[in-house]
Amino acid sequence: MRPILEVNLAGLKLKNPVLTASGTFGFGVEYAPLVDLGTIGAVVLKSVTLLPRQGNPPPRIAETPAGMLNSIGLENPGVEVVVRDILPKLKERRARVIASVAGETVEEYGKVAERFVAAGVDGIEVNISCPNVRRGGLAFGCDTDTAAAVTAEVRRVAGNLPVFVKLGVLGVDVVTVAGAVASAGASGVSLINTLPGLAVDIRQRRPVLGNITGGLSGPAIKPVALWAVWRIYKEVGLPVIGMGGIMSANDALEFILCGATAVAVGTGNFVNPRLTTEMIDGLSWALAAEGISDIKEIIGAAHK
Amino acid sequence: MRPILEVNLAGLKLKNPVLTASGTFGFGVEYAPLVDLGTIGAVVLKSVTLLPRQGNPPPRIAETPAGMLNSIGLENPGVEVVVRDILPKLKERRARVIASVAGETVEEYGKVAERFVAAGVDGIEVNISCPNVRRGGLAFGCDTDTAAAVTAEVRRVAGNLPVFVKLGVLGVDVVTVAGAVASAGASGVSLINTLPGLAVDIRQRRPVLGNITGGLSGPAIKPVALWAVWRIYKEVGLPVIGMGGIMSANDALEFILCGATAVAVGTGNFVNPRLTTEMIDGLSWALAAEGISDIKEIIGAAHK
Amino acid sequence: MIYEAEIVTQRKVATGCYRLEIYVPEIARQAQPGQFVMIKTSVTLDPLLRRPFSICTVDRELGLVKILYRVVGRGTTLMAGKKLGRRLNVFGPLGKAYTVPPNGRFTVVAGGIGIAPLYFLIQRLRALGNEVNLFYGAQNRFDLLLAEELTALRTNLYTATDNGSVGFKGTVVDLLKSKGIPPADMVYAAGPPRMLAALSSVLKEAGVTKAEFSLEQRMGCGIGACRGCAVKVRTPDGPVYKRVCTDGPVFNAEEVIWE
Amino acid sequence: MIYEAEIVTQRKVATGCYRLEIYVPEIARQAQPGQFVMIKTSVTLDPLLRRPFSICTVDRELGLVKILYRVVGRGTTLMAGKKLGRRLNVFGPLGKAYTVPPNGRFTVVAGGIGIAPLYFLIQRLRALGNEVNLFYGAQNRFDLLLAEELTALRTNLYTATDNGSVGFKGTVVDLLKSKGIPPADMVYAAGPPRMLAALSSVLKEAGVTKAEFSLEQRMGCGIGACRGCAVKVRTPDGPVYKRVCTDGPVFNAEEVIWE
Ligand SMILES: Cc1cc2nc3c(=O)[nH]c(=O)nc-3n(C[C@H](O)[C@H](O)[C@H](O)COP(=O)(O)OP(=O)(O)OC[C@H]3O[C@@H](n4cnc5c(N)ncnc54)[C@H](O)[C@@H]3O)c2cc1C
Ligand SMILES: Cc1cc2nc3c(=O)[nH]c(=O)nc-3n(C[C@H](O)[C@H](O)[C@H](O)COP(=O)(O)OP(=O)(O)OC[C@H]3O[C@@H](n4cnc5c(N)ncnc54)[C@H](O)[C@@H]3O)c2cc1C
Ligand SMILES: Cc1cc2nc3c(=O)[nH]c(=O)nc-3n(C[C@H](O)[C@H](O)[C@H](O)COP(=O)(O)O)c2cc1C
Ligand SMILES: Cc1cc2nc3c(=O)[nH]c(=O)nc-3n(C[C@H](O)[C@H](O)[C@H](O)COP(=O)(O)O)c2cc1C
Ligand code: FES
Ligand code: FES
Repeated sequence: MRPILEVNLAGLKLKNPVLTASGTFGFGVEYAPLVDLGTIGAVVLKSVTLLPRQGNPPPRIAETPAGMLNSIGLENPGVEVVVRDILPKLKERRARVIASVAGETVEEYGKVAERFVAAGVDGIEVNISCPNVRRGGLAFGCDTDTAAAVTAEVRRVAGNLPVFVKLGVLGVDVVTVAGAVASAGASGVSLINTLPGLAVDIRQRRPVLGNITGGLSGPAIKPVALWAVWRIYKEVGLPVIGMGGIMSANDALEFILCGATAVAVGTGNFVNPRLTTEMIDGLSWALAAEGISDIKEIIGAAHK
Repeated sequence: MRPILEVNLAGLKLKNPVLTASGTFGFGVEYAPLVDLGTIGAVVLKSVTLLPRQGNPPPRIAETPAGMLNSIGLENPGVEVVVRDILPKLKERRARVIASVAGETVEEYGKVAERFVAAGVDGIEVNISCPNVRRGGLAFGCDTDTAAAVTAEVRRVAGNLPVFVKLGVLGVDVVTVAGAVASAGASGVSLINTLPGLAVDIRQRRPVLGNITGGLSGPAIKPVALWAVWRIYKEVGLPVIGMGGIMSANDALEFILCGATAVAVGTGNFVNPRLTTEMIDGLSWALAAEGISDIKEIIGAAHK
Repeated sequence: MIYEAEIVTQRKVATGCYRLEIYVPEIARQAQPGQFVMIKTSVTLDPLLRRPFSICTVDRELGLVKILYRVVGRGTTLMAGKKLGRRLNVFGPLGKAYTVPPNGRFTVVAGGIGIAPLYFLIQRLRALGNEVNLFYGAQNRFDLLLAEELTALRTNLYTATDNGSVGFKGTVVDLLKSKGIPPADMVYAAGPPRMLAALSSVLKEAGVTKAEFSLEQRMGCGIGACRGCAVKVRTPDGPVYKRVCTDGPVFNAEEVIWE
Repeated sequence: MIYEAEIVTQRKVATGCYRLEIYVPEIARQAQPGQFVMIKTSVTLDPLLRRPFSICTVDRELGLVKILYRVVGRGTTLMAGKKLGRRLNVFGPLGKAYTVPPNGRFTVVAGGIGIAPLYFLIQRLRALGNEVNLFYGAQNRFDLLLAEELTALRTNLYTATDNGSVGFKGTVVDLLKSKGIPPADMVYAAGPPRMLAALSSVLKEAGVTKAEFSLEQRMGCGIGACRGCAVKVRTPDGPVYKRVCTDGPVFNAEEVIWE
């Protein structure tokens, strides 16, 4: 018997708990030659703003020990283009879609979300923790009141779609912020966004990234992400999409055992572009090997 | 010509900028068979409390991608034993000594520091950022007022010794805390302490560490540490002891270029017990190869 | 698109330069000059990301993909340590190829390891019977790679070395200037950014508009998803960032903004 | 104390079990039974920490240190992949050795890979002409390692296997109970924690007080500095944590608190 992988993520019924992490899977279509988008739990799109954004000057990527820094800076073509050119392609491929929204003001978040809701998506992720933009982004995630305000605004326009707020862990107490966004109507939280970081080119005696600082992702941050998921599950009790350095089905299980209802593959897509697909099979095998018939049984099981 | 490695760390003249990170080099004597303690910049002792502490239940160590978690929990024999049994041995070996002090109350920090000052050390490091103890430690580092109070108290008893406050970066804005401890009389800051983290044993379905959570160190956190050093150098301008994943002379140079006056080797000691010694030579070679005659020339040079 | 490819040849061809041949018939069959592959250099989590390498040529019959690479950091050091019989995880072919017109006269400008993608292109151009003027610069005579292979292709070869140990003494762009740019239906180039920038202004001055350059940038995904590999290009609507991995690595020289 | 040691033998001796011999005369010369070494299993930053392994025996003349290890995770997997001629960075010898009285009768209890440090001890005990009763348990007959070597040492060997494929069917502690604990001047043991805990209570019941156990714990430094390798032990002043790396790995069975 194949173990049951279906999960109910804050009301959203998913075939399996494997999602993509915003910004690492583009708008899904880029990976379509490699991954059958209809088979993964849901595709979380790159964060989108109201108007197009050009992003930060290159270099935008630096490798670090078991991790990488990025300073993309929310480059995206703006919500209209995404809704018009991309959503139809995703629908054609029967992908479940969670749109990630970003902005510089509370209103912008609301407008972008509204546009996605109108166009038809399965859920909204609110990125209030991007370390690579000056206004909005991280600034919102670090202030409990603004975090709550953004959440409330997106909640207001989201109808009955689930709203996941994506949090970082630096510069804030993640439990406090999670509590605030929960009160403001978040259906769940996505944990964690990248940590701020910097890499130095010692030959040139300057930072590697054009933007100087960037966001750290990959296996290096997995322990921090697990810590955050553990705490939110235990202290806030919100549904969690766990991410940070997930490179294998075993990594995914670690997050699920800590309390994540779903997991997202980020940097892992770069290392193995077929990782999402392979992880779904890997989860089946791992559960079967342990005699677990339904993945829901082990969500948060490490707390017992 | 051998490049000049001497640095002036907040008034403390050091032969070279290579220190040991508190807790990773014991009380120095453990490494004496491997490292000539008199040749390294300074030995930073394991954090010491007023009374002996037993520390946390095992397992206390978990390996993570390019890093490790520890939950030692400030196990130490108490300040009296350290002053009586250990300081004399360090003096015999002509080591420069920076004592790391910890406690559960502001007064305890003061008393431990006072005892070290009376016994004769070269500087005091104030550990207000240990993630592995419930009271004191991290709690102090996360609250700007308490951080300032602890700093002021240690400053008061420290006479003319330099006082370095050791900061973490999670749950707080490190620039704000650094500003607060600077105003309270800190001579400099040590950056960074471990990040909170967790590892899961998926077979046993529970956290690896006996204490559940621990502190993440090693190369994995280097980008975050460099980011913190960069920001403090630029935005606060305090002297910095940089640490976090330093495994080679090149890593040390990255920290120095970002603004660290000295660097500390932590987890690196476990991987290569002679790393401190080898790093001093490595720095000489690296500087010579680049035609730099004095390491002071490049402190903060990546900001230019 | 992702294969475990066995190493068939791993040979040092100059100081710090290696020639790698891997058995991966699917890529060998599809690859076009200018395209690249991304290789995982370690099975552990460090180094983490794949490394991009141009396809230097393929042997379709034997199913081989050949790569010419220079050891510059940790990934390439690890790669150079892998011997015959070991497997490498390879992702490709990726990226846009050079435009190869069926006939004409062509000028190719290579700097250092930039010869790698251009060799494949020259093979193709010569196979079509086209005339190729190759300007090829390197640090010294020993760094001029693929010497025999290039001779066999019978291009008009002009060499430059920094120390003058063979050919023109100076950069390949100086050589080109001193010889005069031969009339060509297309100029192709690959090499260090500084060389490409210099070449770009030389071509501009000379009024040469048809030129394709291979660019490099640090990469995440390699397939256009992460936007990590940005390069600034001119468009009618002003400058925008394009992706080296999918909009390139081959770009029209004119559109690139050198910073 | 830190050496780049060449691999002289790397041989599979059972499913997932390897025998490694490395050339490192300084350690071979100094090592005592019960001590261990810490080995770096990768030159990259992942896996990061050294792995501790008991010294299974040494050849002082040839300068060899021999290790018997089981592949359980990433580090040991990488180690098993290293062939003859490769070098391993080795730190040691570390830790406290077993007490080896000049004469007496001794009982040795080994579980699984726990035979590794005990083999070195038995060699020493037998070289001194002492009588050794060895109780050795494993999962099945193929997991009973060093069979020939142990025979050559002429111990009184009693074996147990979980599936009864050879010797007593059951655990080695059950075997010991069923045979009755032979009178001994010292009992030595190494094996999985559960076995040692069970053995500890059997010995306690039997009133045996002189017993030394080899313990394992995750390690950072290996030299007593980091306090990462804590084990709880009884003292007159109540329970305290001791360090497996320098207070052990050999402990008096009585003092260990099993949790
Ligand atoms: C499309 C393309 C084709 C290339 N073709 C070749 C080739 O045929 N032969 C060859 O020798 N080199 C080629 N390069 C450069 C090659 O990718 C780098 O030399 C290599 O990635 C360095 O890896 P490292 O780990 O040794 O160096 P490190 O400096 O340790 O690498 C650190 C990080 O920076 C990245 N990086 C460093 N230099 C470059 C660079 N020049 N371009 C892109 N990323 C870089 C690495 O991929 C890695 O992520 C090409 C690059 C691109 C983008
Ligand atoms: C003093 C001592 C002597 C030992 N002697 C032997 C021996 O002779 N033969 C043998 O096969 N094994 C021995 N072990 C156990 C051996 O150290 C582990 O099997 C090995 O570290 C596992 O590494 P890994 O990367 O394959 O496993 P992983 O599970 O991937 O390792 C993850 C981390 O946990 C640590 N770890 C995992 N299991 C153990 C363990 N049992 N003890 C200590 N740390 C562990 C690793 O060192 C690493 O830091 C000994 C352990 C100690 C403490
Ligand atoms: C190149 C890159 C781009 C990213 N862009 C976004 C983004 O647009 N929005 C967002 O919420 N997170 C973004 N992230 C963060 C990831 O979604 C994820 O939270 C983080 O990378 C941790 O997961 P990982 O370690 O698996 O990559 C980005 C990460 C990377 C590496
Ligand atoms: C085992 C261990 C014990 C530590 N104990 C202390 C301590 O007692 N006091 C302290 O201030 N920092 C302590 N630290 C933190 C280190 O001093 C250092 O800040 C951190 O490990 C980052 O540096 P690294 O990556 O080089 O290890 C400890 C770290 C480790 C790994
Ligand atoms: S490398 Fe990801 S878009 Fe080019
Ligand atoms: S491993 Fe560090 S004290 Fe034992």
